[in-house]
Amino acid sequence: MDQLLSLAGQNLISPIILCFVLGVAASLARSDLSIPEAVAKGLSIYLLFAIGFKGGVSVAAHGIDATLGLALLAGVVLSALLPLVAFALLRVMTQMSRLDAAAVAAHYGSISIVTFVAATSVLDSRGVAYEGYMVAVAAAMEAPAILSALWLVAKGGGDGTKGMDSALLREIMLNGSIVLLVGSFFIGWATGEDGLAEISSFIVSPFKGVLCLFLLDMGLVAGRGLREGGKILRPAVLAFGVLMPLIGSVIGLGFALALGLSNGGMALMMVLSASASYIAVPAAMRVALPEANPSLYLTLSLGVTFPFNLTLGIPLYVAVSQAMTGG
Amino acid sequence: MDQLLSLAGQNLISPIILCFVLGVAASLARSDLSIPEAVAKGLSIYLLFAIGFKGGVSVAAHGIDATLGLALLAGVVLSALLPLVAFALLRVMTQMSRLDAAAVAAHYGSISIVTFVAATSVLDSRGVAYEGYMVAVAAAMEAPAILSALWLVAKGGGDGTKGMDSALLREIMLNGSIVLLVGSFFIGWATGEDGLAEISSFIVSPFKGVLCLFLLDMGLVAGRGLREGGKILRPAVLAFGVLMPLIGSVIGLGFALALGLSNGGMALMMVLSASASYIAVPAAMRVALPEANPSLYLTLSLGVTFPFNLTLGIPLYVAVSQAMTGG
Amino acid sequence: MDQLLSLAGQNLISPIILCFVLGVAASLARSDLSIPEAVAKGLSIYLLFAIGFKGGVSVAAHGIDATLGLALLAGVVLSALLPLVAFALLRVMTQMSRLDAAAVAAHYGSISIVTFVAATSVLDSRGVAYEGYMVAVAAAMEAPAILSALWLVAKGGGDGTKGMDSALLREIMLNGSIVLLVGSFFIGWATGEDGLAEISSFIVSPFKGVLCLFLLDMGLVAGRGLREGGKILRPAVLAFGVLMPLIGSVIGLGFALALGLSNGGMALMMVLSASASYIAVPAAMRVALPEANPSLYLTLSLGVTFPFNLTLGIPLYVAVSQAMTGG
Amino acid sequence: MQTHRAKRVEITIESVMQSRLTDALSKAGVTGYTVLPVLGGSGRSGAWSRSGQVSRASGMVQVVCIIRPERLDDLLEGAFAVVERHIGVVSVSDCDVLRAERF
Amino acid sequence: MQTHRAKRVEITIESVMQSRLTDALSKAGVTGYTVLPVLGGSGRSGAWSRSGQVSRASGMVQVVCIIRPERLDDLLEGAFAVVERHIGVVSVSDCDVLRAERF
Amino acid sequence: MQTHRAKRVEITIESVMQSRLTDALSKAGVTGYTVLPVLGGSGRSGAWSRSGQVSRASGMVQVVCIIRPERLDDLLEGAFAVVERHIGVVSVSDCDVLRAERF
Ligand SMILES: Nc1ncnc2c1ncn2[C@@H]1O[C@H](COP(=O)(O)O)[C@@H](O)[C@H]1O
Ligand SMILES: Nc1ncnc2c1ncn2[C@@H]1O[C@H](COP(=O)(O)O)[C@@H](O)[C@H]1O
Ligand SMILES: Nc1ncnc2c1ncn2[C@@H]1O[C@H](COP(=O)(O)O)[C@@H](O)[C@H]1O
Ligand code: NA
Ligand code: NA
Ligand code: NA
Repeated sequence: MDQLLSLAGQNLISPIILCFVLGVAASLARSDLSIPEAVAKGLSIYLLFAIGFKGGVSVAAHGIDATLGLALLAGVVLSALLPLVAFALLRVMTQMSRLDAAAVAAHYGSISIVTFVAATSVLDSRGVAYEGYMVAVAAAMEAPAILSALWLVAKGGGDGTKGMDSALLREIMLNGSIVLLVGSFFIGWATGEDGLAEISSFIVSPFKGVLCLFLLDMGLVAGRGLREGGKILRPAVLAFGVLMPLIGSVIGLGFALALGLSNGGMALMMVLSASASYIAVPAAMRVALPEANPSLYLTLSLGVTFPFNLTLGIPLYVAVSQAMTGG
Repeated sequence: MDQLLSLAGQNLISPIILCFVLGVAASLARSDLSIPEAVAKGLSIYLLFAIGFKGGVSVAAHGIDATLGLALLAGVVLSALLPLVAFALLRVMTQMSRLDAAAVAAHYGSISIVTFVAATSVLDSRGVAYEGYMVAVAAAMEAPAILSALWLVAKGGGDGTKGMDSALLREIMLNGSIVLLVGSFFIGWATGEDGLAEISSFIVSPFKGVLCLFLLDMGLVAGRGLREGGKILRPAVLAFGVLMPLIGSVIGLGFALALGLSNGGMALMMVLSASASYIAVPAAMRVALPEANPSLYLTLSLGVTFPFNLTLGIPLYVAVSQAMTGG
Repeated sequence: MDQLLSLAGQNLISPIILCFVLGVAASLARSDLSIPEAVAKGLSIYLLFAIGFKGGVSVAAHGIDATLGLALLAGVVLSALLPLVAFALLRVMTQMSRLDAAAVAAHYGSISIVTFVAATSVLDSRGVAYEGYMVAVAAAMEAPAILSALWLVAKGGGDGTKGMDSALLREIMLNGSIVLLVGSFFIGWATGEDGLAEISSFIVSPFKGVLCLFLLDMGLVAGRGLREGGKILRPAVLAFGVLMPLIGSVIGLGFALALGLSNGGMALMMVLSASASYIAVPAAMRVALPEANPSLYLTLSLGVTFPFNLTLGIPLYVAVSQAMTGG
Repeated sequence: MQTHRAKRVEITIESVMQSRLTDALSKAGVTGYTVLPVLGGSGRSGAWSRSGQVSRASGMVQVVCIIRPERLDDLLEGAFAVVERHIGVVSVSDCDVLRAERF
Repeated sequence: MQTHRAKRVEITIESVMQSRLTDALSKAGVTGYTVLPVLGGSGRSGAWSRSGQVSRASGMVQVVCIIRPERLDDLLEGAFAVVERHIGVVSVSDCDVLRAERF
Repeated sequence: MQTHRAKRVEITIESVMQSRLTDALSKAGVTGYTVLPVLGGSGRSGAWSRSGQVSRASGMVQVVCIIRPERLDDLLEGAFAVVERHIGVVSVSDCDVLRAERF
């Protein structure tokens, strides 16, 4: 417990978190501080490239074992399963319509890669090792949740859905983040330590600083979302935004234990399960479930669950995973 | 004097200055070289974040003393006072209308953060220390000048002014640069040397290189301003653009001596007083004094005073501050 | 031969090439992965600035010899000459109209600076030295090819041309890339090793990583070009896209031998002669020869010749230049 | 100068729907259009701005088509099928064009 | 298809005035508008271009509102109060809209 | 409010031709115009999009001029000389403007 508190405290005064807080504060105070869309997208491309590449290099260095395949499978199953849990919870806890609940649920099955990146950076600075292929697991978890959610709507006889067409399926599977993450993972794998040596002063040394600026932008956007969408979050919905990551992380923990992941891998599996998408899934929902309310799912995912995971969730998941393995 | 000349010479062939000169030359030659707006804004966010953060870390390292509060106060007073001097000078030296003179005056009370950044980089490479909180003083000097100028117009019974409304006041106080500078100052303060260690390969090592590219862009913009607005600068107005920073720097010197600032802090106080705004103040003027001529104040501030300070002013202020303290 | 294959193999699994391949693959699979235009332009500004600056510093370090002037002259002659070769080849090999053939030919006389940058990075990692002024030669080769091509059209009595007007000439000579490359070359020259030391952690260490991201973008664009323009490339046209760089490189080799360039300089001269423009020349063609088909020249230059040079050409030219000098 | 009557249709729609809209336009035989970026806006579903977007999910674009008047109905039907269930606005106005052979 | 008469108002104004304009529109009861970015332009106060801006001070945007004809005067009065002393242009044209219930 | 009849001319043209077009407009006595960015489009010469551009060669912009009706022909002639051999579209529509003294 002490350890947990100190870890949370330490986490809270890291530049990364404080940048996020600055962004939220600036937004809530209605400052005109903003990061140009192109720059924010550039930063996210950098982060995806760097995290994918480093994951691949680590796989090249440590070799792959049987768990890689199983971990990917676990990721797919988790992503497909979590929306069912989230949907049930929403229908019990809130008065959300079936359609809105399904749309929100999709977000919680999928993942937030920035939460993942922030978690790896906490693990790195504490010297906790993790499986390099966890970035591949992250990629595998992006999409299945969307199919689950659409199935939930279809099952409910929802004519609110246009269902899944092949164009949408291709868009989801080949969305830019997945392709970049997986592609740079393979590049890192293929070029290994030598490749890393060539570009490490680009993707390793400045990484944390870039993450700071990116989180500043996330804070600005989350704050703006809260300012505009905050009012539609009734207490029960808000509670869901904090409860669901906790439930998700426990389910993720179960899978991680079953797979026998390392200390750090376990924490990351919890983080992935706990985090909610705010890029790939919203885009898919606008196409497939246009009648679902975007403020609802964006505000919840970005304004509630993301900050929760970033500030309290990550240290909690790291502490739990270390307690589990007696670390 | 010798020292001054050698310092100016050295300053003039630094990559930073030469990049600015390249930008001006490219613009005047009507090359289509340009830095995308989003990238330029990204670079300026980087510079503000880095300079604020480093200032905060330095305060964390050296502790604060009584002068911090006094220096902030001095900044506010200087910013409010300098426009009165500038206004009087303009009315005596030029035939500028009351409205235009007030608008120009506002720019000279406020500050140019890039001039400040360039000065810190000169001090850094000469190993001259300065108070970390000077960035907070810079932030404090951004806004008061605007109020002074509006007061000048109102006093003149100008119906050319819409005066200050609360929305404008909030916009000025919470403009992006101030918020980012102050915010990252506090983040640096809170996280201290540890925080800096985490992100120094992002905000320290590449700093000068980024400044080079940013000054290239400033040169392009200043050159374009001179090309288009140059003709409206009659000799007297031009003279003001060089005289006013000198006068401002002397007034700043007085305040710095009274405060007992260090060698480097004194130079920076002179730089702040000498520099003229080209971001926050023009925006406020467009809202509050829409009838004032923007080419006038932008060309003066960006096309005359900024290059003057960058090339000759900074080495002069540094030399004077060193002479003052026998350094 | 063995050496060539191993060099090609090594080259092919470098992160730089793999990033390009990832981009092409993502485009062909119609992923929505894309790098914002402003960011891509920012990256190219960085690369031009860094490569120009480093070239200048190297000239400052090694002094200039008589070959600098001769090499520049050789560049101008090559650039003017190669379009004639390309034009003849196109008219013989393909059924391209005179106008289209001239437009394509212009591209092959001019150069691709990214191909040049990629080649320097191969030389750097193999520890092969080259003349710093080769970047100035690159700049000198950008424009003359355009004049040759317009002359070809005019000679053919083409009323398809508006010919060259002085505005266009100024635009070509002062286009952003040339100005930035030459400008930063002079800045590097003026500030020398001291200047480099100040900003090397910006322009040297992260260079390769930035090149990776830039080539990812090039791959995306080339892939999109191939997807849309690929169908208009009949086999003979495609063959030209591979044959012409080989012919060009041999002609370049001749000039390099005549000049007595170093090992690395020879390779770079071959690369410059072999590479085709896809920025400056297309823009000039849209103004001067609007009736020529842009898909034709863009697809050929960017979708065929650029990838060929990047993957196979560069290792080939390096190997040949080393064989020539017994290196 | 010689001009010809035409219709100018302006469709403001979410970015994620852009390729679906232009595909539908192509199917309806409309191959000429221009896409403009949109910075922000406001409507029944509230206000949004591009700087408030972390994702491409809710950005919008404006697709402008100039067509011969007799083709208008085909276009509107094709477009309507796409925008029907989505947020966005479709407006039509009269205009005259140079070089009518292009439309 | 069924369309309805409407007015399309296009206001080109400095970026710094954007929120003041949209606030004024809201007060005048206009809640639907789209904001387009502007790259550059020229007018009585000279030419400018976005790449020549170091500050947001002189950038411009274009605000487009489609409204029912009977609401036009309210809108113009609201807008005029804001643009009156500022540079910029206000133009109005006729158009037809689909889904008139949205306006 | 008091408005005045005017013409709104919209010219979609390649970026490389922008300064030539605006120079021609100035020569034709047209000093007011606004330039909008274009993200992509499609026409007889195929489809393109800004994210598919490695060079500025094939990007486009939209130049919008509002002028007094009697000046229309001068404008069109000036513009036509520039766009004639280039890809792009010119359309004209009616509009009403506030503050007619500005045009
Ligand atoms: N009356 C209108 N005039 C112009 N644009 C509108 C109007 N109504 C809606 N829009 C645009 O369409 C988007 C979605 O509108 P809505 O479907 O009403 O939420 C808004 O964000 C605006 O960009
Ligand atoms: N006649 C016009 N047609 C289109 N846009 C115009 C016109 N006049 C002015 N503008 C736009 O409004 C801005 C300010 O105009 P002005 O107030 O005349 O300086 C210009 O930079 C243009 O973007
Ligand atoms: N009918 C049209 N409506 C709107 N924009 C068009 C139309 N035709 C062409 N354009 C625009 O003009 C560009 C060039 O057209 P084109 O000369 O037909 O290839 C296209 O990429 C579009 O941006
Ligand atoms: Na999840
Ligand atoms: Na000042
Ligand atoms: Na060549």
